[in-house]
Amino acid sequence: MQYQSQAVAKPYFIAAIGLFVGQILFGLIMGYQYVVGDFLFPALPFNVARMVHTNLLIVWLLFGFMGAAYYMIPEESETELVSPGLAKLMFWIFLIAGALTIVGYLAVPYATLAKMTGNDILPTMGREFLEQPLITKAGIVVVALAFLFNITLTVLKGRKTSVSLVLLLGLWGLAVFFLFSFYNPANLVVDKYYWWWVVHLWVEGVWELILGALLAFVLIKVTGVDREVIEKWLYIIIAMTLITGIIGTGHHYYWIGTPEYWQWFGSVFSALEPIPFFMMTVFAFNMVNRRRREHPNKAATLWALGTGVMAFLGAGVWGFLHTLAPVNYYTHGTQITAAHGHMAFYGAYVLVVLTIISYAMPILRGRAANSERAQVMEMWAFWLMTVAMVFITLFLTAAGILQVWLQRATDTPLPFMAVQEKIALFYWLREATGVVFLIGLIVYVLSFFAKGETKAA
Amino acid sequence: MRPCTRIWLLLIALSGVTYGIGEAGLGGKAVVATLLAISLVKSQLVAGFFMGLRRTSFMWRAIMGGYLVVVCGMIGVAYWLGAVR
Amino acid sequence: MFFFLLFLALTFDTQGVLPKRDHRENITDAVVRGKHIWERNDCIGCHTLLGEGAYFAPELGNVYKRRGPDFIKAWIKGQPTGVPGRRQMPQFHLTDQELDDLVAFFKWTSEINTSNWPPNIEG
Amino acid sequence: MSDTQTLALPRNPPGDLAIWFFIFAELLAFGIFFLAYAFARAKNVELFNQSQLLLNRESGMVNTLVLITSSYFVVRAVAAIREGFSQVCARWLLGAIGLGGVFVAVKLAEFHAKFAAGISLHTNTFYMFYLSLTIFHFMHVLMGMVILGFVAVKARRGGYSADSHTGVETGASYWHMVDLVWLILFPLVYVIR
Repeated sequence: MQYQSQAVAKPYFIAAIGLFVGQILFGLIMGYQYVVGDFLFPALPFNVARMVHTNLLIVWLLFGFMGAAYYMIPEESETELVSPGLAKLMFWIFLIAGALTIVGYLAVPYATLAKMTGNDILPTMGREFLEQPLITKAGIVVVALAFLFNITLTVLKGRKTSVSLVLLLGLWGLAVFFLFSFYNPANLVVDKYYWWWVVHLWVEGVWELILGALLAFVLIKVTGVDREVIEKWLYIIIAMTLITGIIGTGHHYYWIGTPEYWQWFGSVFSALEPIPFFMMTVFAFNMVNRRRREHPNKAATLWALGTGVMAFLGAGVWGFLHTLAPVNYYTHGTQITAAHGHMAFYGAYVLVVLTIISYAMPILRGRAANSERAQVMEMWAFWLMTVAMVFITLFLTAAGILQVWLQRATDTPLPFMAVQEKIALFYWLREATGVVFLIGLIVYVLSFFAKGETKAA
Repeated sequence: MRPCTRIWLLLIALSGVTYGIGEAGLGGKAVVATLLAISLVKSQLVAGFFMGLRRTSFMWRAIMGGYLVVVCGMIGVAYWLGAVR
Repeated sequence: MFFFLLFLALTFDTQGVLPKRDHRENITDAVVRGKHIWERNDCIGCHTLLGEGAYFAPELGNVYKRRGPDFIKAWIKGQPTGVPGRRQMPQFHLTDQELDDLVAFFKWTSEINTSNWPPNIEG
Repeated sequence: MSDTQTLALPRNPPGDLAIWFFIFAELLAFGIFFLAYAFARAKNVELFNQSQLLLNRESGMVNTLVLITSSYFVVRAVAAIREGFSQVCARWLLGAIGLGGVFVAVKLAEFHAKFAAGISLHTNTFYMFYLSLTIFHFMHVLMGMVILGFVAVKARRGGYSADSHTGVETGASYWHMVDLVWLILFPLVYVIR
């Protein structure tokens, strides 16, 4: 560790992994409810489990991003963090607020929670992914502002690199677009229109900048390739991301009441959205092939390459599958969307956060890389989780295709629930691969406790 | 006369032909094919002589040439589809 | 940057034509209250609305046309069905007034011009 | 792929390599847009043919000549700086920017006439494409003028030399791309039927 204040990243990473485990457990519960509908009912209805599943995902990724920023920025800026104390304080505030929110979801009915937390003053709850109570949303803004203040001042007082600037741009964008979560007009169409400004412009816009910056940082460190080369790639990738991703928002505006020209704009620009992901894959492999040194942390390299490939498959290929308006007409809101969502989030964001954790955590624990044994476990975890995710995606895609076939693209459509029963087999298979994913995750967690010889940092 | 000046005059002349066809209000498969061919030639002239791709490696010329051929060709296909329908 | 400007321009244009497509003149107080009931009970956590939400339970953007107001109210009142092994919907204890508001919201939603989506009445 | 070593090529195109990635990305966006137009037309030939006749072909033609000529000026500007003549280069560039201004003026007049006639993105599919494509291209012209403006100012101050003028070539390449796109756009939207 070059700078003392980088150490504040450690609790963020630990919390991220802990919440990740929670997310997967709730995912398994939901997967089971898909086939055994009354499982845990009424103690844990599906909508509550789903809220916990998706909110944990968002929160742990945010923990990961923040930890990554606290780790990277001092090293990139070649100076200590402006206020490590503030970073620690914010960690506890964010963790406690997050935990209380989850407890709130689980302990009382959602409507009661809404009433308790002042949803009547400014109703923002009950919209997909933005289910958090008003006070939690406000808390997120406070934490984000304190975090950005800390990070931005550090960058301003130290060296300014392309990586840190792209990261800053991404993080500021994340905070700015989150403000649209407070806008909830009574008109559902307008509500949905701006809801996507949070959701789409996050995951297919500013988060991609964060992803690019994290990947570039790790690749600089583990490959030793010249910074200029990596920065040029980074610039091209983010330029492509913004060119395609911003107007690509239009692929959500096909069927929600917005004008029909969005079908053209959405199709044209989002058809190009796989390109930046493809470039990321080529980028990662190219840099690793041209490496100037053999970094002892082989697991980190594997995670980085995995990010490139899986992000391209999940976000690029599976996104493209159903992004064109004539196709989306039939697939919109089916298991195809679920398949894409799972693999895209895993490939792009889960893997990039695990990449930076894999690279930084050993250093935070005082060594250049983990022991051979721990790395082997980590790689096993990578393959178990990744292969499981590929199969989850394939099974959901199969379920989705059948669903479209039986319920949408036919002259004799079957009702929703009748179709769900017919595709139950694929849900069973998905649940089984979900268990494999959990095993992979357990191996991953255990790898942190594996003994063995390590080299000093 | 500089080579680039000649190219410029050629581009002007070809644009004149395109415009003339438009003024005459012509249509039909042969006319569409001619117009697309003219566009292809013009854009290749700009790419090769103005953008300087003519003095680059095969890869660059192939990317640009391939792009132009695919775009003009597919436009042709779309017009043909419109005509037979 | 440039693309963001274009996006803003399109947003501006969209805002201009939306009233013709969403029939906002029909958004009554009941519709507004209905939307809040929809949100307060996190219905989107199981159902989709205009294709967005969870894929655990049927699409409700066109439920008004599929089932009609009386069926919807009776259905919500009758939950959970308690059929073993079947997916269960919680009992939300809505008053008659709230049920009417929710139905008003579904009715308005079903009248949005969604470019003919969903492909058929099953959603 | 981002330096000559890995590409192992005899020669890369003029200008900064990054601009070429950008140019091809833009070309791809335009290309897909063109094809979307063409295939939408195939479903709606009558509407497209009728609406097309109402476009102002004269102004389209004038703008074609203007853009080709401005592109030619930019070629001359690059030729000048390769021989080390900064001021000559700057003058050619200013000429090109001036022609860009003519393009913008003609285009604005055309848009004004269309908007005054009550035409908008919602009139019909043809006009949706006509407006989207031309406005999208129009914004690229503006962007190109800004880029050329920066290059011209720097050239005027003697910021480039016969040995070092990547900036001029970069700006030139972008401007030619804007021209090239128009050379396909004009026949496609205004003429071919």
